[in-house]
Amino acid sequence: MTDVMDQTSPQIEVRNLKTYFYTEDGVVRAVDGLSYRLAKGETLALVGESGCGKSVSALSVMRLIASPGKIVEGEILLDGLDLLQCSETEMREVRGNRISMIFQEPMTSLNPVFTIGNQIMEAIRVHQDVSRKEARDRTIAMIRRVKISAAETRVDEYPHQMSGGMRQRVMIAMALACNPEVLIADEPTTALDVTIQAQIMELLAELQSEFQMSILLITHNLGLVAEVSDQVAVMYASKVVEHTSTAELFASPLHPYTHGLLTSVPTLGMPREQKLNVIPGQVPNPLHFPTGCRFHPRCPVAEQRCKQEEPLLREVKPGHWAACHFIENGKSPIKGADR
Amino acid sequence: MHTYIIRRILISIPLLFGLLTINFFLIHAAPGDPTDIFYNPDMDPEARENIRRIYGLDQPLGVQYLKYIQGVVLKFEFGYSIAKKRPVKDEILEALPNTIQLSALALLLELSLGIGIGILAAVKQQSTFDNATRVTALTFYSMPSFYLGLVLLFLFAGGVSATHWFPASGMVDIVRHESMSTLGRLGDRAIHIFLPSLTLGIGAAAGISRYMRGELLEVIRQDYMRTARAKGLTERVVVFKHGLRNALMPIITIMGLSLPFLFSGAVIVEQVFGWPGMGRVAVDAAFQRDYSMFLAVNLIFGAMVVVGNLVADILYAMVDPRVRLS
Amino acid sequence: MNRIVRITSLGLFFTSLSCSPSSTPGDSPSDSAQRVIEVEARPDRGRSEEHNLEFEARWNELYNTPHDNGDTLVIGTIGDADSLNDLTSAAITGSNVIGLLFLSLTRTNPDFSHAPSLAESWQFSEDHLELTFHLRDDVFWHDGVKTTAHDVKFTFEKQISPNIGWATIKWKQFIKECVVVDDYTVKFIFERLYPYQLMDAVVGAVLPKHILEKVPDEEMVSTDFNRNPVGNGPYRFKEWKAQQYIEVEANENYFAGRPPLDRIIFKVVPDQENLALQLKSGEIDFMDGVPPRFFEELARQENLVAYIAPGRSYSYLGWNLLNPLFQSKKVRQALTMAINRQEIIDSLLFEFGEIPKGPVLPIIWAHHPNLPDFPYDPEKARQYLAEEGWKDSDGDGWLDKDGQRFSFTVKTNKGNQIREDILILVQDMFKEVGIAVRPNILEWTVFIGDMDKKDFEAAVAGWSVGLKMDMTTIWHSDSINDKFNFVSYSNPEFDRLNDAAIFEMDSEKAKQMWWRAQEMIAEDQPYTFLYSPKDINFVHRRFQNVQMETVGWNYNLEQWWVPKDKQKY
Amino acid sequence: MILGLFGLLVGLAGWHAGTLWDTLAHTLEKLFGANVPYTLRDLDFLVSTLFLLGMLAALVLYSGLSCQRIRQADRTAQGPERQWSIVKRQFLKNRLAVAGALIILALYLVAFLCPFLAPYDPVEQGDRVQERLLSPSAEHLLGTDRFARDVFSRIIYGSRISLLVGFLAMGLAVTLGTAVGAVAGYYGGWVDSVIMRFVDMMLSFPTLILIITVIALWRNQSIWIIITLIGLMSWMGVARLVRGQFMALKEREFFQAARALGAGTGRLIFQHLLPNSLTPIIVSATLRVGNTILLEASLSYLGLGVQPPTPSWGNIVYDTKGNLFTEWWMPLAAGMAIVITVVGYNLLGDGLRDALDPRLRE
Repeated sequence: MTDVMDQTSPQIEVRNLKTYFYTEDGVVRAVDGLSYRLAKGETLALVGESGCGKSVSALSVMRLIASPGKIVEGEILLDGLDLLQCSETEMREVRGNRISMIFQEPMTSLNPVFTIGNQIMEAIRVHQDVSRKEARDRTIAMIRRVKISAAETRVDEYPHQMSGGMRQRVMIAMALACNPEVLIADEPTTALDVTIQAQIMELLAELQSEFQMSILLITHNLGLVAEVSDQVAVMYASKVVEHTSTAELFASPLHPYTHGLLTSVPTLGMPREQKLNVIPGQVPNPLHFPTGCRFHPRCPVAEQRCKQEEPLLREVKPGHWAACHFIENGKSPIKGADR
Repeated sequence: MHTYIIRRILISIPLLFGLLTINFFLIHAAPGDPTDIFYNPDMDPEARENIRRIYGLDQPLGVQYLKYIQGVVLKFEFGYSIAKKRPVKDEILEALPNTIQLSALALLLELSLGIGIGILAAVKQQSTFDNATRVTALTFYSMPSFYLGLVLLFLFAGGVSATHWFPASGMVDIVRHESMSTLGRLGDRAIHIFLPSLTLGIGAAAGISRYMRGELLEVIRQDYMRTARAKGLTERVVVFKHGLRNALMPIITIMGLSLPFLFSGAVIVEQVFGWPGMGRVAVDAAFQRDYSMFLAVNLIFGAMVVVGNLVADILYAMVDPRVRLS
Repeated sequence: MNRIVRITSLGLFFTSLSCSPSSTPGDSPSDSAQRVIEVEARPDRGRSEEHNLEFEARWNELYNTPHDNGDTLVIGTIGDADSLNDLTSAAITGSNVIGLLFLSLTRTNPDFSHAPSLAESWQFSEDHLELTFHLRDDVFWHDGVKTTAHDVKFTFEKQISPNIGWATIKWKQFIKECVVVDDYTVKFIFERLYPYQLMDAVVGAVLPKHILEKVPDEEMVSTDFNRNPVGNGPYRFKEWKAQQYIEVEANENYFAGRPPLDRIIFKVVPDQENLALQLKSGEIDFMDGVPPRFFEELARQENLVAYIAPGRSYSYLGWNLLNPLFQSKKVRQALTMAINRQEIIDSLLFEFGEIPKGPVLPIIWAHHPNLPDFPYDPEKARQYLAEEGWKDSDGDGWLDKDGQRFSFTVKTNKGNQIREDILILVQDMFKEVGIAVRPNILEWTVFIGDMDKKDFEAAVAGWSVGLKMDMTTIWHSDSINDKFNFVSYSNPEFDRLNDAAIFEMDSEKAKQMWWRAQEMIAEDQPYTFLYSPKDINFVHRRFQNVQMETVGWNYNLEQWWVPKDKQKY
Repeated sequence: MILGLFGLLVGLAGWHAGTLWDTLAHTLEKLFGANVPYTLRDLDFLVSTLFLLGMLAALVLYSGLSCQRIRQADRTAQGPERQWSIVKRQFLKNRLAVAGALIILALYLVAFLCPFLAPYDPVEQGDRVQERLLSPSAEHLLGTDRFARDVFSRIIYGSRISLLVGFLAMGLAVTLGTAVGAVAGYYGGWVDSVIMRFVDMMLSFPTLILIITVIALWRNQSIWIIITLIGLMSWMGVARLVRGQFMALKEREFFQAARALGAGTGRLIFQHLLPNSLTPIIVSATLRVGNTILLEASLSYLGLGVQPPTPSWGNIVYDTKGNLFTEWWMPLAAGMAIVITVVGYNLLGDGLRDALDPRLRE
């Protein structure tokens, strides 16, 4: 499964997705020409700094972009079906059924006034024609599956009676209740303690193999990426700048931004005296992206060309896509980048 | 829950007691006394003194106070109204249901109209409907009730002959009511209560609709709404099931707080429309220095406020699982 | 018709004294004089103990004309009644209802003489100290019990009980005793001889002994009878809803025959505007004391007939004579001349009123038609004031004396728009002559409290006048500490005249004395007599046999009827 | 502190105003003679407005200083400076709020410039026979009343009463409410319990009835007493609000830190808690002005407001409701004046809330 990009039918493919927000201050290009593919049963990690458009892209896939946001262009193919062409009714059939999503804030993502059982059941009953009783049984089973003990009693509890980790499990149960083909996990563990994080990720991995689903994992945690994902897409300023398998990315990051990102994270066994890399400058304002390569103001190897010409995402070596003018022969423009 | 209610009631006792005490000394401090209604050149001043004696008005204020409290606490007696020539209890039992009827309808109007419009405005945020209702609501919210009452009265109760659709005062058609069918009586009551309850309720409804809109807009932004949508629920279910229930919670509190507002409003509205309720009794009692009546009316107003708040708290606990009464 | 001298606006919140509005009666071109009827001013004739057969015949005739039964009269009234028991009732609405429910010994004729009612006849003893009444034997209480002399005696005893506080208690002060001769004969024994013996004996409604004898005097104020009266009059009590209405229905067993109207309902309406609205829309059929400002609008209504009755009250501006400012007679006369009273009547009463020159109105037999007057004359007012030392010495437009500016506060009670308006007008008028006036409008209880304590400089108030000629309470120096002579008028000569006139049995002599007394008051001007308003009544035109008289709009209320084809209810 | 001081002054003014203004007015009259366009009557308003502006200036100064302190304390990217500019932008963006502000501004201008704007003296009676109850015309925009006074001028002058009552009564209510709420919120425990029970009790009074009774006690309905009374009857909401704020702020880190550093009570309240509670107080105060104006109008309508002939909108409606059949425009216009003013304040309050409350800002 190393070379996903060669597979002919990805579970979900996003092509040139553009989601803009028409604010009073101007057009915010939150997602601006995003493309990636996710194969069946695999995990694709979408990484990048906060504000680079990761979450918006995930919501775009669910078509949950609210005004003043709008998906202006692109294709989202779910097993060949273009979601952007679907009617709202058809889309509702997809949400929670074929594609589910879990959010980064388990504390606020559950409705405080309904029991968790009620909220999970709701997902089942809206997509499947089952009796109340059966839905409840399935809900209890689902709760049990996300490893919450005493499911029979927990099912009638309210969100505020549970811890954060527990709630995230409930969110997962809710998302998986209809056995979806794709699960979008938007920073599922950021709000949780490290030990809980591990448990949740473990649970996700377990359930993934059990349900045979694809996971789009949105995160800025590179450690997590290394651990669980098969493929990685790196986003910068509303676009993907590099896309390849996880192993390849960590072994030879080609884009200067990816390189910067990787070296800014401490790794175990790193010599104590080695300084952490810092990417200079700030994330660009999505109202006014820099011309040319959007990374050029912060790029150590930028030249005049980068200011004028926008690099395209191209396959710089087999199974490895990147958007930089200076990658030649699969070599990074930054010295010593290949490890 | 029961212990909570009992505790709340117990707490409110000193509150009502304080209310009674302040009112007692306040009304006694005001110039005049209930026997002023005997102000008449043909009346023997001596007879007036006798009346004062019979009603204990000649005693020191402290003694009067203790006696009054004793009567209220031990025998639940509120004394006699010198101005109305009957026991205070009788007068109140006659007026209270009328005020409750008026306030209840106004409350109903306030909630149904207020919440309904608030929801529509929030759902269609920035639409023409939204803007129109916001401006209308603000106008009614900012309108003194006596003024609204006067305008309605003049427009729809005979001032303009072509639109004489409603009676100008009273609760029923006093001549024909007796001979009406059950349905007819109901209709008769309805057309009589319409203008007063509208006057009383519409300002409050405007206030609620403003709150409701704001709350719902706030709730719509919440994460759990996104979760609900992500489940594939229709927008209607999302807004009305997940959104409304959350948005309604603060409204319940406001409803509890709006009770005193409604009662105070009733004072004016009853005056304008001649509604035979507590407001008129209260104003008469204050002006006539009808001590016993004044104290009892104020006590009841206070008690209704306490009950209103209690009911709001209980309702709140019922809809919001996060709040547990203890 | 038993309520006499009574301060207006008694304890009622929104009462305003009857005063009258705009265009001259009968001048609207579209309809005949029928639509506006001027009630004939019929002054009383003083002591009238004899039956006036002319009026009695007319009464009986009216009662016996062919008429239809049925229909309902809705009377609008501002302010609820307080009690339907004559012993405890203080509000005017209550008196009107009581008049329908209960009989008195006699009835009042249009000329204020007495006509038989419960008593068929009466006569004085030789020494004129005993008055014997012969009662009808066919009068029943509404619960079926017969009305007898025992009821009359019982009523008298309750009326004079110091623990009940009957509003007209003073009228009985010279009656020593009431004796039952037999079941239908009762005798009043007087302590002394005076002109109003008959009037004093009959004043008040006779009450049922068999019901009220169980009620201790102390509990009369709160007894259930106050709200559930059992009477013996032409109408019987049906229902009273507080602040809503009082309903009475025809008494089938009335001794003179069933009254024509099925029901009479007194409907409580919140204020004058609402009253006018309901009169216009037909929600109520009758209203007395219509504010003059609504006259024009209501006179335009096809369905209404207006009755303009002569005034039975007057309003005045009283000067606190204990205040150094007002101690000079000349100053008071000047103040009167500074006020354009005709303008007050023209603008506030829309011409429905007259200037009274003294405290005795034309409807009273003792009225003095040619009292000295101080008509509007600001020049002369200024001159009078200058003579008293009030000049504008510093040229600031205000009069002053010894460095003191001529300024004072005028108080009145709120709830009576015309009085409040007068304050505004008077302020402007006094400004013309250089006197600064501050209006102060007070709540009723506060106002009378201030009058009581003499805590005022000047005050606008009103008296409704009774039929009994007695000026003691308001003008006698003995009454200075007794509330009603609150301006503290004191004139020994007047006191002497008043005391003598009260007991003068010779009407002609008494009249001379009362005239002299009125001259003194007019000369002294302790009040500036402002206006005496006419009473404007509107009644729905379907009612027949409506006969309003100076004695009151309800003179023959029990005889009103509606032809079958015009009946509304 | 400053607020409290001003509140006290307002209260005192209630008692002494009559004589104070009289003397002042007399002196001014002596000094300038009859040539001053501002007459005696105007002084009440002028003096109180100056007073009020002083109060506002003090408030702005105080909040400015507080902000500076906060900025020094924590240098975040969202410094107060930036915040204020956001507030300004948010506010200006809200067209309705700007409209509200303009209405209020216009009303204040009208109230200030009464002598120049009003074509006639509001209490001067014309020819009562020839000129009364005139219909609207070029000379009398809203006709004349039964005393032949120009109704338009009366409504213009009436603005003073409403604005004065609105602002001062609200000021008193906010001062009192803040003080009481602060004590309850800061000390908590039994102090809080006692105070909040008292607040509950005050809330259980039917306001109007109580005011009727108390006005009778004073026997003199000077505008100052009405202001004081309305203020005394409407502070409870603010007290609850401030208490809530204080309770919440006490849990916050910056407060815990300040307390740990040994800051005194006064310092804690005035430098930490109060400045951070200002936003909701200001918003609620603005929204409260409307209610205050409505209450005054209701009192006037019951005949318990300002004594005639001084015009206030409430008593113009009361005074002219008898003209509804014929000269209906008089009560209508006065009533609309009330509505517009209250709408103005509410719009302003809404706008301020939207601009100041970050909860509602994305």
